[in-house]
Order: sequence, then structure tokens, then C-alpha cells
Amino acid sequence: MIKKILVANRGEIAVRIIRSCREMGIGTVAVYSDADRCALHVLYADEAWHIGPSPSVQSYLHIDNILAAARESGADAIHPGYGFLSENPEFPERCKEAGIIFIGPSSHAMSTMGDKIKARKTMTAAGVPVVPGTGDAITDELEALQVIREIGLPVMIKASAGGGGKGMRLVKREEEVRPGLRAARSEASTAFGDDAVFIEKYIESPHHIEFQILADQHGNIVQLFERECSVQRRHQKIVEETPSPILTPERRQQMGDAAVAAARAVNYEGAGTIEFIVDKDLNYYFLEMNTRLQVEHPITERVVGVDLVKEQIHIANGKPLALRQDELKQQGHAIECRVYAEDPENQFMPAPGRVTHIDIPYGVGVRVDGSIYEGFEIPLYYDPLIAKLIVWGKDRKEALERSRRALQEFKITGVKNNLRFLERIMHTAGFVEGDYTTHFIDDNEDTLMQDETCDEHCEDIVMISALMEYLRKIRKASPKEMTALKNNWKDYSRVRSVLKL
Amino acid sequence: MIKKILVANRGEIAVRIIRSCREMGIGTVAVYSDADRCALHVLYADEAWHIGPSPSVQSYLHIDNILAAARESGADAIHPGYGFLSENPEFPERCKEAGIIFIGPSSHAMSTMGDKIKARKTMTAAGVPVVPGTGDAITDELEALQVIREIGLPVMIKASAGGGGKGMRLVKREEEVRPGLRAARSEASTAFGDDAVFIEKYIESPHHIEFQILADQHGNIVQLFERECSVQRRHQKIVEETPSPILTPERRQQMGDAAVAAARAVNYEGAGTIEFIVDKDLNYYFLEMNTRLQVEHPITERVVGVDLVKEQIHIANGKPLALRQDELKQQGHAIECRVYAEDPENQFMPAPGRVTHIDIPYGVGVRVDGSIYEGFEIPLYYDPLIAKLIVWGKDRKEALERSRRALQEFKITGVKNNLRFLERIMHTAGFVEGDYTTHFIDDNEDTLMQDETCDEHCEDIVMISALMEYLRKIRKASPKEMTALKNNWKDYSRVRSVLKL
Amino acid sequence: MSYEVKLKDRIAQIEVISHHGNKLLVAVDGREYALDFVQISRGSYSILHENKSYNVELIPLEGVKKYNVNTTKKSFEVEIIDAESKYLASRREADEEADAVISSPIPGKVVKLYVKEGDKVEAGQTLVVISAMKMESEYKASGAGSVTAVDVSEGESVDGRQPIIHIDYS
Amino acid sequence: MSYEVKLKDRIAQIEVISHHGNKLLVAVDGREYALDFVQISRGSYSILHENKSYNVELIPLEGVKKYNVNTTKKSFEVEIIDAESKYLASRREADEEADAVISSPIPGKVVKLYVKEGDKVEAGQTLVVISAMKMESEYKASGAGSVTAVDVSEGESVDGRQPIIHIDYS
Repeated sequence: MIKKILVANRGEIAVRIIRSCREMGIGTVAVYSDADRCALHVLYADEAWHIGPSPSVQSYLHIDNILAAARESGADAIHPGYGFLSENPEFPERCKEAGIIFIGPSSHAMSTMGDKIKARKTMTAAGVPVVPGTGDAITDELEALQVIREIGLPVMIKASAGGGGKGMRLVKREEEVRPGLRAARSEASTAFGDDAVFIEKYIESPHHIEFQILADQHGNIVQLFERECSVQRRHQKIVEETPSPILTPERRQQMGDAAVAAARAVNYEGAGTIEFIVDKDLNYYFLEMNTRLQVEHPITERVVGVDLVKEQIHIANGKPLALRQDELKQQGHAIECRVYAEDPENQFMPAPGRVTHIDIPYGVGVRVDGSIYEGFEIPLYYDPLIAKLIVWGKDRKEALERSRRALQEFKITGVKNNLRFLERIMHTAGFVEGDYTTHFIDDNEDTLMQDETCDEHCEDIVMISALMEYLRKIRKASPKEMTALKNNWKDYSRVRSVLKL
Repeated sequence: MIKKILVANRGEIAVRIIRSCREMGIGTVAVYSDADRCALHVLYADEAWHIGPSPSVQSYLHIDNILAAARESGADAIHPGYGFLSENPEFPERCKEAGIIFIGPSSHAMSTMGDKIKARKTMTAAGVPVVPGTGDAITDELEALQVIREIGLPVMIKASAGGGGKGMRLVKREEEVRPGLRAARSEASTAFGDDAVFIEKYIESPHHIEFQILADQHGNIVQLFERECSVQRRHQKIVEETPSPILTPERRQQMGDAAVAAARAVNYEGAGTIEFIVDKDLNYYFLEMNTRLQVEHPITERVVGVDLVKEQIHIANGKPLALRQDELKQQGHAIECRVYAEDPENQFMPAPGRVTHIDIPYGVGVRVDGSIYEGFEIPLYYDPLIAKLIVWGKDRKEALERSRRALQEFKITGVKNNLRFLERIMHTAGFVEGDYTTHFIDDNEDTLMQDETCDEHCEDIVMISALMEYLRKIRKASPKEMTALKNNWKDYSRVRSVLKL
Repeated sequence: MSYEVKLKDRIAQIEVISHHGNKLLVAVDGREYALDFVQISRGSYSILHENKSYNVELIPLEGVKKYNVNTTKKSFEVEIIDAESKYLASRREADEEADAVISSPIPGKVVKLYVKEGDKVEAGQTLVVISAMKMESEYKASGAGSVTAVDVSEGESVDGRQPIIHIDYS
Repeated sequence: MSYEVKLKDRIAQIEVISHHGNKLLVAVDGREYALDFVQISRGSYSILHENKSYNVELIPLEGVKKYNVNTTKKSFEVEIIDAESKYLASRREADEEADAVISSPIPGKVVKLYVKEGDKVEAGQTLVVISAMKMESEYKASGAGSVTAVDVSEGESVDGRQPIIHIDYS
């Protein structure tokens, strides 16, 4: 049985994992880089071990340093969280060599699912629908044209060696096929020295819906229903909810079964997520599997009533799953809002800095997972996710109303953040009606970037407050001198000198 | 439909009510006494109206002032919360006269349940079991002796006009009957000028278990299961949980039915609680009905998945209950810990004062309802309840483990409080095993008052920290002078003068 | 005594008529406000105006004259205009015509520096790349000019608004 | 330089051997501690000792020498003993023999005052009733003596530890 866990991560997920360990009576080891000496996970864990300089490659991605900390601290297991090393197939292997339990799937499951072509083939073999298209990379133009004809327009042409949008072409009309194909291949050749391409059916109004699964070491697998993750900005999820407003019970059942089949196909072990792309007619296609805990796992926890981190630990301990598929149910509705330290008014630029004040929402149906505190300096080296608001309601309407209330209470000052942007999402018609696709943010840019209103006296009161604060400070700096002052020009020189005290 | 609600209360319950109003889009009016100008409910509400000086009788109990605030603010309904005017039958009457909706039961239901003799008769007529004993006050000694013989020992003799323990006698043995009766009557006569007494069977190892009910204006009544409230100190509840660790499904059903019958007997409307006293053989007896929201209502909200304040408002709006008895279920387990500003090391004396710092627990399964913030001065005029921690787990074990974790995270500094005392309750065998009665606190005084332990270096580190803080402050006061100091005696005079700056 | 306070493009004249305990009477451009005005904690106030409850938080931006003011719904930048501000504003205007300073709005790290002191630059030319929280941003010259100073070197961390490169566009 | 620090009945000699950045080397009664010692916010420190993470919060009780120290599990009262403390401690001892001050440990309101200056009191006699948060507490004389001063009147609010009645028990 695991007695001490090293959490190879930082931020809110490290704190969240430590919480569950503490509830189970398991010792906790935090690791930290130079920039994170005062991070919450360091303060919160039983132990804290330094693993290197601030850049991730020298610390949170540095397997040797992490294993050394595990050995020296006597941790018998490592939880990778999400991001960083969580999907690196080398990490579970290295843990195994070191005799330390890796809380997650096997290296084999990770690498199979991490390779797009392998994953696609494995899923097809397991009977899980994949997006129609070429399984292998195509280097021959005629073959490519034939595939496109078979799939039917629109299609997406992607460089085989690619990434980051380079060598990608969307082709909607017949006359664009040849020029599009040639442009994509030439771009791919220039960028990656390889002109092989994939061709895939393009889904026009897609939903991004994922299923949570849990699999033990004894072949038992359950699915814990879906999460609707279509509110995205530049492929970055912002708001997630469960249940999805578009799924029918029948389709949920089919997709859940497909998710279990997908996990079984790679002998999966632990918690994992199968991502599907779903079109407006509820056709669904396997997109990828995330072989780790997801950022948005708490909405599943709330609606299904399960602590997923504890389940991960039980599985790693070799225990058989205590959950039975026919006993699992979705109770009510949950919405997660991701709070980022970023500036929505300036192209969502990341905004590190010192948090001066936080008002956190409380009360019925509200959970906050975060990693900041008053006085904390958000480092500039890592992801700008600083907190997650998870709200539950007996139905979608109540969850939405409660999210609005909670967001209104939620205030973070000192660093720019997207709280007001999230609040506007909760008021935007498409979201309110549950009628949105992955294009939601782009489609509603005008509404979402609108400025808040303030009642007729609000601006005056704001100016009065600023003046009173100014006068208070001036008075405090030197009460005697100030009361004698008569005009602004005299003020000036005296105030300056006084404030330098 | 109600558009604006005045909350005739303060503290955590006022804030909690405002939260649900806000989620429903209903305007909120706070009222406040002199001492509460900076209280959280004033900051949090849309509007705030002053209703008098700090003592409750001149403000929160002052019906005229509260109705005036309701009229002037244009509130169309009043929520009384708990305590203060919430069980005063005059208040709903006065609201009615003023044309303002009172969110709660009728004056009739309140006064029936507020009168012990009337309540007892009404319950007996409705077939709800009551504690064996005299229904009416007895003034004749022979009659009293006969009643005692019928009920059987042990019995409790209570002054009819009494309260606060005066004129109360517990009689366990035959030879104590006559002297006990005489002493009780003489004490009652001296204290209240009335020697009439009640005689009741004394329940030796009692549990205090209550049932939550909701009743609409159309005769529909549902019960939302029980709350076990046996962890009490001087009749003050400290920890509550649901489900009760001792009830069987059959007994739960019977008591739930009795609770519904009790509510029906007074044509109850709104949210209410039927309190039962339960002995070790699960015999249950009606104790009293609280005709309002209870402090501990959130554990029911969590386990049943209902927002009770919203239900109260729907009922006041004349809506039929949307909840159906056969669809209501208890999901998992919830525990509430009441956080008081009091000093457990000094006879639990109330401890008002300024809150300097708060660490509030977050994460999976944790809800906090509170009324304090950093810098808030807890006034000395009101109840010392400052926060409630409500924790949910998939079963009792997880709820208990999570409560421990949350209490460990929970820190309030600046005012004495019972957080560590609550933490010790969560580790005390009787509570851990779910085997406790209302005598729990008394029976476990030694364990509960034990001092925490600290590991071998802990005390040294504490002393080092204090010294470093001292040195930092000295240095800050005057860096130049200090560095030149060589010995303690010189320190002394200089430090003093510097610190006076 | 009357003060000038600036919010966006508006400059209001605010006069504090009386202030006893919580009771504050002020006039904003002649419109009177009787407020119940209480400090809750440092930089945070509770204000009751005609029984409406406002919570206002003030974060000093520069010294004591410029604040970021947060209300429940919205944030504002407010400046108290006194003699010093007026002088600085006029100086700033005069300076801005000829001299420009490149700075990052947020703290970050200098990834790449393309210019050094004395370099001639053209409009649109990339001068420096700053990385912050896994995102890189390029900063370009807004016109033709010459680099008069470079305050940082590659690999160095910079604060938000810290001057990085000075350019003379004249 | 070495300091005397008192926790409960223990007085420890603490020597700060070196302190550079976070790295603090100290000896407590000769036992060395190499700590990673960082201030998190005012009065709050994160301390790593042999990789164990301690969070310590300090609330000043009186001036700069006496603190309430909270760790995750337990609270302590700690005092730095310097010359002034020593002097005051010796004075306190001398005073306590003959003179006693009645005070309430918590803030409250004087409900009833049973004595006035010059009154003779007996052991166990109730002197004053203080009410705080709906609870009333009686304060009694610990022996026979006479009231030398009464600092408050009925209905008045008192702070915690504020002297209320002075009694000469000699």
C-alpha cells in the first residue's frame, strides 16, 4: 500500500492531489523549482524538495531530479498530475526501474495513444469510430485526390510531420482541391522537409465532448459519463460542463461504450479521458485519448460523486474498482470556469504578477480549486491557470445561475484575469441556451468583449473613493503640515517630500 | 412573484439567504444595527438599511423598524432567517398587516408549535409519539406521584412556568420521588411564583435526531430525511451529520412519516424541522418543531441536492412543490462543524475581537458558509457563530476524513475559536465509530480538551520564528542604529525609542 | 476645497463639503452626494448611497495619485489631478513627439534583442521578443528612427512597464 | 549574538549563526538548525527543515516581544526576553503579591458593578458582572482586601485585559 506520494507537478493540481492524499492519510512530497519556493503546493505539502531552476526543462520536466527527490524522501509512488511529464512514456518506465509506483497508465498505453496513427489504427480495430480520412500519410497526389473524393468535401489536409497549424489547409469546394493539396504539401515540405499529408473529413460545427473512464489492474473498466468542452479559445478550453446539453441518453450510452472499448484496446489502467469530436447530427469520432487526469475532472467528481484522485491511488494500489457501471449516475449539473492570469483586453496576454487581494466565492454548490493566495507572485515560467471554479446545480439552469453569482463574488486584484470575461460567457445567449460549438468564442466576440455597465452614480462614487483614498494617504503622511495647506502649488512640493519618508 | 427580499437577520445566515436570492435574480435588502455597519451581509446585499442601536431588542428584534425598512426599500417579502424574530408569531401577523409576504409558516402554526402543551396535544392527536408524561401541568402532589408511578422511573420533573434549568429535577430512584417533587415545586414557586410542574419520562442515552420537511400552500408535504444532532455542549449543537449513524431504513421511514404528519397537523407551510429524542432502542418521541430554517440545513442540502432557501421562496410565491417524495434520496454523507468565536480553554467563553487572518479550506466536497473577513471586528452583542464547515463524502468514512483535512486547513487568527476542538471531535473514538449520544462532549472531556502534539523540532522552530520576526521588526524600525548594537542592555533603551516612532 | 479627478476622458470637479465619522457630503460637478463612507480594510471601502451598498477597492498604480478602482461589476483607472500631475502631463506630451520607450505591459523575459544603441530602425522592424508564461510577443518600431538606449540584455527578466528600448523618432 | 526566548516554562538560548537570503543557520540551546526560511506575508513564514514544510504565523501580542505563534497543528505563546522584559517581569512579581487587577479576558460590557473605591471586600465576593456575546460572567475577589480603584462604570464597554477594578489584598 502506498504510504507517501511525490506530486511531480505544481499549481492547483498539485494542491488538489495533496488534499486527497491527506484525506487518505498518505504522506505528501512537493517538488519545486527556484520560482516556486513560495508556491502553495510547497506550503501545503508535508515535505518539499527543490528540483532545479525555474524553467520547466530544468525542473518539472527533469526526470532525474524528480526521481532523486522521490528516492531521498522515501516516496513510494509518484503522481504526475496533468501537463509536464504526465504523458511522457519514458516517465513510467523510469519510475519502474527506480522501483517507484507511477500513478497512471503503462508506458505502452501512453505511447500508443500518443501516436496519432497508431491510436487511429487501434481505435478502428476496436470498433471505435474515427474521423473519416487517410489512416496513413499520403505522398502521392493522385491517391490523395481519390481519398478526398471518397470522403467528400469539406476536408482538412494536414502535414504528416506537422503541428501548430503549419501545412494545414481547409478545402471546402471542388475547385480548391488541387491547389489546396499542392499548397499544403509544398508548405509541409518547406517547414518539415517532408511533403506527406493526412486527409480528414472536416467537421463544420463541431462539439468537443470527452468521456471519463477508470480502469483497474484487473480488467474492470467503467465510464463516468461525458464532459462538454466546446467553449474554447485557440484550442484552449475555458468552460466545461456536464452533462452535455446536446447528448441524448442513447448517444451517451453508445459513446460511453466506445470510450470503454477504447480504453480496453490499450489495456488501460488508471484514470483517462477519451475525446470525441461530435457534429450537429450527433455523429461522433474518436479524436484522442488523454492518458492522465484532466484539468476539468472536478465537474465529473461533483455530478457522479467520486473523488477521481483517490480512485487513481486505489487503482495504483492494485485494488479492484469499487464502482459498478450500473450504479453510476449523473446527479444534477456542473460547470467549470477556468480562471487565467491573462488580459482579455490585450489579446489575452498572460499576466503574471503579485496577487494583492482575493475574494473567493463560497456557499451552496460552489467549489474552488486554486493555487494563489494574497501576496503570491505568479511566476512567468508556467501556465497562467490560477484557479478553477466548479459550480453545481440541481439542473443546468441552477448551475448557470449559481455560476453567475459565484463569478460576481470572485475577485482577484493585482493581476489581470479573465473573471469578467467568464461572467459574460455565462450571460451570452448561445451558452445560456446550451447551443454552442467550438466556434462559440469567435462567433460571440462582440458580446464577450463588451464593457460592463455601471449604474448612473457608479462612476461618481468611484471618483469620490479615489479622492478620499488620496486625501487619507496625504493626511496620514503628515497630518500637521497638510491641514495648513491652502493651495495646490504649495501642496505639491510638500507632499512630495512627505511621501518620501 | 417576489422581486425584492429584506433579510431580517445578520451573520452567516443573512449572507447565505442573499446568495440564493441573487441566483434567482431577486433584489436583496440587508438591515443592520450600529455594531454591524461593516458586517458582511451589509457589504454583500444590494441595499442596506439601518434599523437601530446594537442591542438586538432595539434592532434585529424591533418589528417596527424592520417593517419601516421593508416599506421604504420597497421589499415585497421578508426572510427571517433563524433566531431573532423567526419564531415570534407576532411577526408574520404584522407582515400581513403591512402587505408584505413573510417567508415562513403562519402565525397559527408558529404559536401552536411554540407552546409546549399545545404542541404536545396536537402531536398526540396526530398520532406522533411524544415522551411519556403529563400533558398538563400538575399542581397536586398525589396526582403527581400517581403519574410518576404510571410512567416509571427515571423521570424528569420540570417547572411549568420554567426555563433555563430552574425548577428541574431528575429522579432516578423510588426514595427520591417525594423529596425531588417537593424540591422542584418549591424552587418553581420561588422562581416563578407558580408551583405547577410537568413530569416526563427521562431518556437516558438520548439521541437528538431531527427531520427536515417542506410544505407548500397546496397541502403537499415532503420530508428530506434526518439530521443527527447529538453532539452538543450545554444544549448547543456543535456538529451535525446526515444520515444518522444509528437509524435503520425502516425507522427512518417511520420517523419521516411522523414528521410529515406533525407538519400536516398544523397546516404547516414552508421549511420546518421536527426534532425527536431517540433512545438506544430507537424509540422516538416528538420533542419540538422549529418553524424556520435550521443552522444545520446545509447538510440536508448537500445530501438531498436541494437549495432549501430557494424552496422557501418558491413556496412563499405560492408555487406547488416540485419535489416528489419518491424521487428524494440521500446521496453520500455530510457533516457540519459549527465554528464559534469562543475560547475552549476558558470554559468556552465567547471571544469577540478583530479577525486578523483567515485560511479557509477549499477543494472537493467542502462548503463554507461564514460571515467574517480579514479585518472584521466580531461584535460582542450577538451569537458567536462565525462560520459553518459543511463537508460531503461518498460515505461516512470519507466525510469524516475530509472534515479532518478541511479543519486542518481552516485557520482563524486574531480571535479565539473552537476549530482545534472540532478537529479533536473528528478524532474521538465515539464520533469516529458513530456511537455517541447527547452526552458525548461530557463523556469525552479529557480527550477533547487534550493539547495537540508537535513533532520534536516544532517547538524550536516556533521559537526561532518568533525571534526572527522580532529581529526583523527591530531592524525595520531603524536599520542603521541596530547594526551597531553590541549588547542587550544597549539594545533596550534604543529599541524602545525607535519603536515609538 | 475642490479637486480635479480624471476617469477616462472625463475630468470632474469634486468638492468635499463635510466629513464627520462615516458621514461624507461631497459634490461631483455640482451634484451632491450624501454618503455613508467606511474603510473596511486597507484600500477597501463600503459606501452606502441612498441605501445602495457599494464595495470599492483601490489599488495604487503610481504613488498616491493614480488608482485602479474595482467595483463589484467594473474596473476603472482614476487619477487625481494636482499640480504635479499637470506638469508631468504637459512634459509627457512634449516628450512623446520625439522620444519613445518600448516596454512590455507584463513582466517577462527578454528572449531576443535585435538592436543595440545607435542602430537605425525602420517602421515595423522587430526590436525585441519578450516571453511571458509560455507566450512570445514581438515588439516593433512604430516609425523610422534611431535607438538611443537599450536598458536590458538577452535572458534578462523585465517587470511590467519597465523601459526596455528607447528610440528617437525625430 | 544570542537571545533568550521563552515558550511556556522553557527559556531557550538561540544564536543566529548566519543568515543569507533564505538560508538561515541557528542554534537552539546548542542544537543546530539549517533552515530555508522565507517570509510569505506580514507575520507569516514558510520554513523548510530537512525538507519538512512548516507554516508559521505570528500575531504580535504586546509590542514586538511577545507573539502568538500558530503552526498547522498548535498555537504557542512565545516571548523574547530582553532587558526590558526582565525588568517588567521582576516588577510584576513584586506587584502581584499585594495588588491585583480585575480584568475580563475578552471584550464585553459592564452589566453590574458591585463595588466602589474604598470598599472592603471578602474572598469570593462578586465584584462585577461582564456580559459578552449573550453570556454573563461574574468576577470575584480572590481574598479579603480593599478596592483601590474602579476604572469603569456600569454600561461601559471594556476591551479584553483592560483593568476594571484594582484591589489591595495586603
